[in-house]
Amino acid sequence: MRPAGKGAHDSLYFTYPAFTAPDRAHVLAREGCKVAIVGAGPVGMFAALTLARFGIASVLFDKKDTFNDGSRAICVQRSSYQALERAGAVKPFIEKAYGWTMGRTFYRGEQILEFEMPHSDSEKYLPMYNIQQQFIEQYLWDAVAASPLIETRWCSEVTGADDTESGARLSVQDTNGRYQIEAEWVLAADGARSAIRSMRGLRLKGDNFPGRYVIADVQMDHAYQTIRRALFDSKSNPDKTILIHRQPDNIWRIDYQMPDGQSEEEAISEDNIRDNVGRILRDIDYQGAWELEWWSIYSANTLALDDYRDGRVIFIGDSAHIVPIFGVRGLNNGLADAENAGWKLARVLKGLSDERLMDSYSPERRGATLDVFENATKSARFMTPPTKGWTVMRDAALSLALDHEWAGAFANPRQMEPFTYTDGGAVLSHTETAGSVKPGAVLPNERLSDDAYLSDLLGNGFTLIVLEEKDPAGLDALKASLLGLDPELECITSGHIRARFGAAGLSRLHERLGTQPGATLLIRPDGYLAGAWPTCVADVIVAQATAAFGRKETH
Amino acid sequence: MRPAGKGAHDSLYFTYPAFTAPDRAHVLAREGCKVAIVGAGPVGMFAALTLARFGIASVLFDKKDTFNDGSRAICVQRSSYQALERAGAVKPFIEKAYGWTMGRTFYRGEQILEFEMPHSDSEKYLPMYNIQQQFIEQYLWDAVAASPLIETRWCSEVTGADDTESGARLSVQDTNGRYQIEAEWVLAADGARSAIRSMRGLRLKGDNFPGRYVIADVQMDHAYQTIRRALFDSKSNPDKTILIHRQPDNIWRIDYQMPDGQSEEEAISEDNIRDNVGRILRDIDYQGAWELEWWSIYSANTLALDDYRDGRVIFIGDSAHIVPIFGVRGLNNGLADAENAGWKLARVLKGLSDERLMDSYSPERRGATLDVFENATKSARFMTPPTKGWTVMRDAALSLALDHEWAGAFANPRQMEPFTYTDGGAVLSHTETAGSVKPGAVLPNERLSDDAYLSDLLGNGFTLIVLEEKDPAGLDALKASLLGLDPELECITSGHIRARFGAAGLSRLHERLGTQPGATLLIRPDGYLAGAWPTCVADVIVAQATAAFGRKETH
Amino acid sequence: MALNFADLEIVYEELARTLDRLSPSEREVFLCKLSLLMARDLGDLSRVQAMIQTAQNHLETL
Amino acid sequence: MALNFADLEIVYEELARTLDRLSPSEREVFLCKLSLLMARDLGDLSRVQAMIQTAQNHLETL
Repeated sequence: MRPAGKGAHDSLYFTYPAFTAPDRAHVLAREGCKVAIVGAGPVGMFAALTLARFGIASVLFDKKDTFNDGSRAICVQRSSYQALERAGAVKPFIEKAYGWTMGRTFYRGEQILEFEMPHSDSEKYLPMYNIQQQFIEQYLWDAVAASPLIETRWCSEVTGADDTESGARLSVQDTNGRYQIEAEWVLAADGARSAIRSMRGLRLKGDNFPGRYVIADVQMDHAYQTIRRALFDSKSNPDKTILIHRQPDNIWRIDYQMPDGQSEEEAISEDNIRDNVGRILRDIDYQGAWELEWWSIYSANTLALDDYRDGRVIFIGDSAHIVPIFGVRGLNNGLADAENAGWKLARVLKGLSDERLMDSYSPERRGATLDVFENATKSARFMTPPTKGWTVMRDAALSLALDHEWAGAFANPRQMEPFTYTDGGAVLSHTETAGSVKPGAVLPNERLSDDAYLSDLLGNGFTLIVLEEKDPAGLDALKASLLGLDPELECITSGHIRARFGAAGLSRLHERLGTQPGATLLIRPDGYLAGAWPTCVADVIVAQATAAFGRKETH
Repeated sequence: MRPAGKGAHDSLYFTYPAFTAPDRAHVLAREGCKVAIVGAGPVGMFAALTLARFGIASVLFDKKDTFNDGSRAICVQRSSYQALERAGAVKPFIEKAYGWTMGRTFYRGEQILEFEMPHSDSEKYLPMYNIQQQFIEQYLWDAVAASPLIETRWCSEVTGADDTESGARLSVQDTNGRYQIEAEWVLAADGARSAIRSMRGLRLKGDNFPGRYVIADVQMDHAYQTIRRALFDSKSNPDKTILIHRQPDNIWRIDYQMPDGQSEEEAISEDNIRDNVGRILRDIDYQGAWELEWWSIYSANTLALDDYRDGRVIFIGDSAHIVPIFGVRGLNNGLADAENAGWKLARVLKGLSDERLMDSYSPERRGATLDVFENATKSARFMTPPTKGWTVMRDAALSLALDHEWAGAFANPRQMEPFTYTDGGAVLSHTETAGSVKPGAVLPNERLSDDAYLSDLLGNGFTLIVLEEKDPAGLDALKASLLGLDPELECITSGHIRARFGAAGLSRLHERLGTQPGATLLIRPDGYLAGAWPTCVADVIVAQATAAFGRKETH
Repeated sequence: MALNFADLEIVYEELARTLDRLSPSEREVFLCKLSLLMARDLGDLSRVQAMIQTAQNHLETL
Repeated sequence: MALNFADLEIVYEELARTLDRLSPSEREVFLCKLSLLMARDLGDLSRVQAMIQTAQNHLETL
């Protein structure tokens, strides 16, 4: 919502574009597409960019005529920056967003916790960046619009999605009328209230948490670093919780638990928003002027589909799962869904993998969601305790934290690292290990020179890293076999690394990965480690990679 | 109270005597007495017997015409038996009372504690005996009536007690009229509502505990040993407490905390008494017939005078202090008061001690009272917790006790051993020690042969025990000096003990007292250890005993 | 070595007196703080878990 | 050695879930039982007394 007298897209700092429906003749002429993506929010656009990264064309539908009216998601984490980089879209984010590493938690006005998110010189990106959702959509849209492989149809509502023998038939309603279009695959990125989900007769399952939160963005000249602040039981919101985040363009996110004695309707009236926000700003010693940009209300839920795949329809982002805000994993999880579904679907469509590779999507990403649920549930139970038991324990921990540093850890928001996959067929089974790196985990990054990181060496598709001291005898044959599996395969050897970064670079890499010379790693297109072997035994690697990612001859 | 239709003294098992006022001519003829004792309850009668033990005559006043209407005190402890023995009155108690050593505590029907009171073969008496108060009064009265030194005036209310130059002048009202009588000393044994206390303008100070208890005596053929039972949160009195004691003549004391929702008035109505008692008897699996004898109501208090002596008026028993019932220290403490005041007063009146010996009465007995308060307060807080905090901790301890034996200790009624005196001048200051016996404590008893205990060897007055291997050279001179201090002095030597009980008897005595040969002990007429020396140094002993118990030449 | 009974009784009495100084909601927070403090200090998760189990016995009223 | 945070969090969660299964009066008795159990096990009166003191800090509401 916006202040009285302002339109839904009347922002203090952002100019919304105005899109129109595509040309009627064009839409009637095109009968089908490989991939239809429903929803041109951040997740849908990123899915289109990921498919385009592998040369796959898509058609992107959205019923709106512009971006989201407000800025819901504002925290983008390191792994999402790495994914944006792989899709060639990270540059404007780096320029605009505010990176941060630190959070501070206050109880009754006293700081009880200052936490640093895991970070080191090995990393190319900071653990977290704050940027308004409008900018996220704008920058993704700039990349989408520039891609010849993506056709976007704004003002186009998908009203039906029926299975056909070779995929699905979408019914579309736009400003100019109705039409139908065939798609081999459908990516449903149409958000928390997904229409596709309803059309397919699917329901999210899980828990709702009590407690309502108001999020309000205000513009002000507030001098405070980009540090997440959490306030428990403050003067300005007794017994309740407040979160404060800095964003670009002097925008500050004030996120507060609805005070007792206000109904939801009252809480979102402009007068109450101004009252509550004003009280909070005085509480954090801000004396200057401020302008109200936008506000909304939300509650915490942990809801997910039982299966993110329904035939040829793949659910990505909020259409598949709704996670509590207190782990900043809504958007980030959605981007990971999009990349996971995108690279796998591209391989299937290009004939490099059997369709059953898609079976690994739901277990991997649903596993990640359940992991988010577990941590976000802990955070939500701390932020808005659902029952007397959780309330009294939370209050006990906060009260202890005033005297004991160790108790502050209960207030940690648990903004966790990417999930390590174990289910499904896209991680090679491993009875052996190669150092501290574990198949299913994101490959750690390492700075190899002033301007190059390990991640910069990875290819667009799979990457094989062979850390034998000398190139093994069968390396060429191995590369040839793997290129049959992925023509884009990149192969990096100890020799390459030593040549470019010296012996010191190579040993730094071993140290970071915990590997010994001989270790061989296979990296997936999404940066996850597919497999790891202590030595480069070509036939084992080829057999395992073919089984997991290739077309099976018996199929 | 007694059942409808019965008189106040219409008992199922006891025939009350009927006393009349003394002859008018006699009371008008006698102008004065050495000691007037107000109150012919157990404490007053025992004080008269103690004075008589030392040859001191007394006049005993009581406004009633018979004994107490009901049986309040029923537990007589070992130290009281020893005192009764010293006064020559113990025999009928031994024949009638039920001795016991064990208690059992139940919580919600399950036994959580079985405790044994300290007892061994060294002791002449059991730690505790149950006997109705009527029998206590009857047996003491039999001894009083037989004593030529005690004149008892029943139906005689003392209505005034004014100081005179040589003592006090009592105003008395009896059935025949008023009169006055002079007394050198007054022992006020007129109970919890002491009229003497009011006349002297004194007030008890201390705390009242919440919770009302009903005590009811019933007659029934109940097969259970003489074991104190305490029931917490039972079916028959939820959340509340019940105590059950066996008494002679098939009488059982049912002592229960007033159930919630009954006013005091309702609680003592005969119907409710029968309901409540009936429920409790069913709860302890008694199925047979029972008859209601008597009932009353009480609450727990810890109240005492600041000083038990007011000039020539000495307060003994409940007139000086009211203790909670849960330590069975009301009567027993009163008997100890009477003996303490009695032997000291006898010495003063006989000219053996300076009057200031009486200054030691209040510190010693008030110290004992405060010690009782401390323990009884713990018991009372457990039986009827006064606040939420004590209630929840009590319930926690009881609940734990169902699983953990150690937690049962919280439910121990703390029926403690006699107090060890430290204050006042009646215990000799001691920088030395003689074994484990400590001056101010009761002399431990020891069985020396089949029919003789250490206590049997003690004299009526002080006793000197000299445990030198051979009689020391100055023993005769020492005895002569001490006999000047107390003509009744008894002297026991190692030689006497070895001659009568053999070397084994002597060594058993050393073991019990923790003494080495040479140890010399001085025992007071009330069985307390006055002093102890590692060797018999005559002049030290005479000097210390003279200072504490003798007439000072400079005075 | 476990606290002896005399010491345990001191704890019992301090807890009772402390609870009486607190309001009902403060009492619960106090007891939960104390539980976390003592559990941490005990340093033995399985022992603490066993005690949490044991303490739940016999709570229902008759 | 003190319980590590992961273990302490297990205690935290077990306590919260246990409290939710109990009525208000049961909650207090449960917590007092647990306090006595743990205090006894800790075996160090002065340490327990210090924790009883510490746990009373900051209980008053703002």
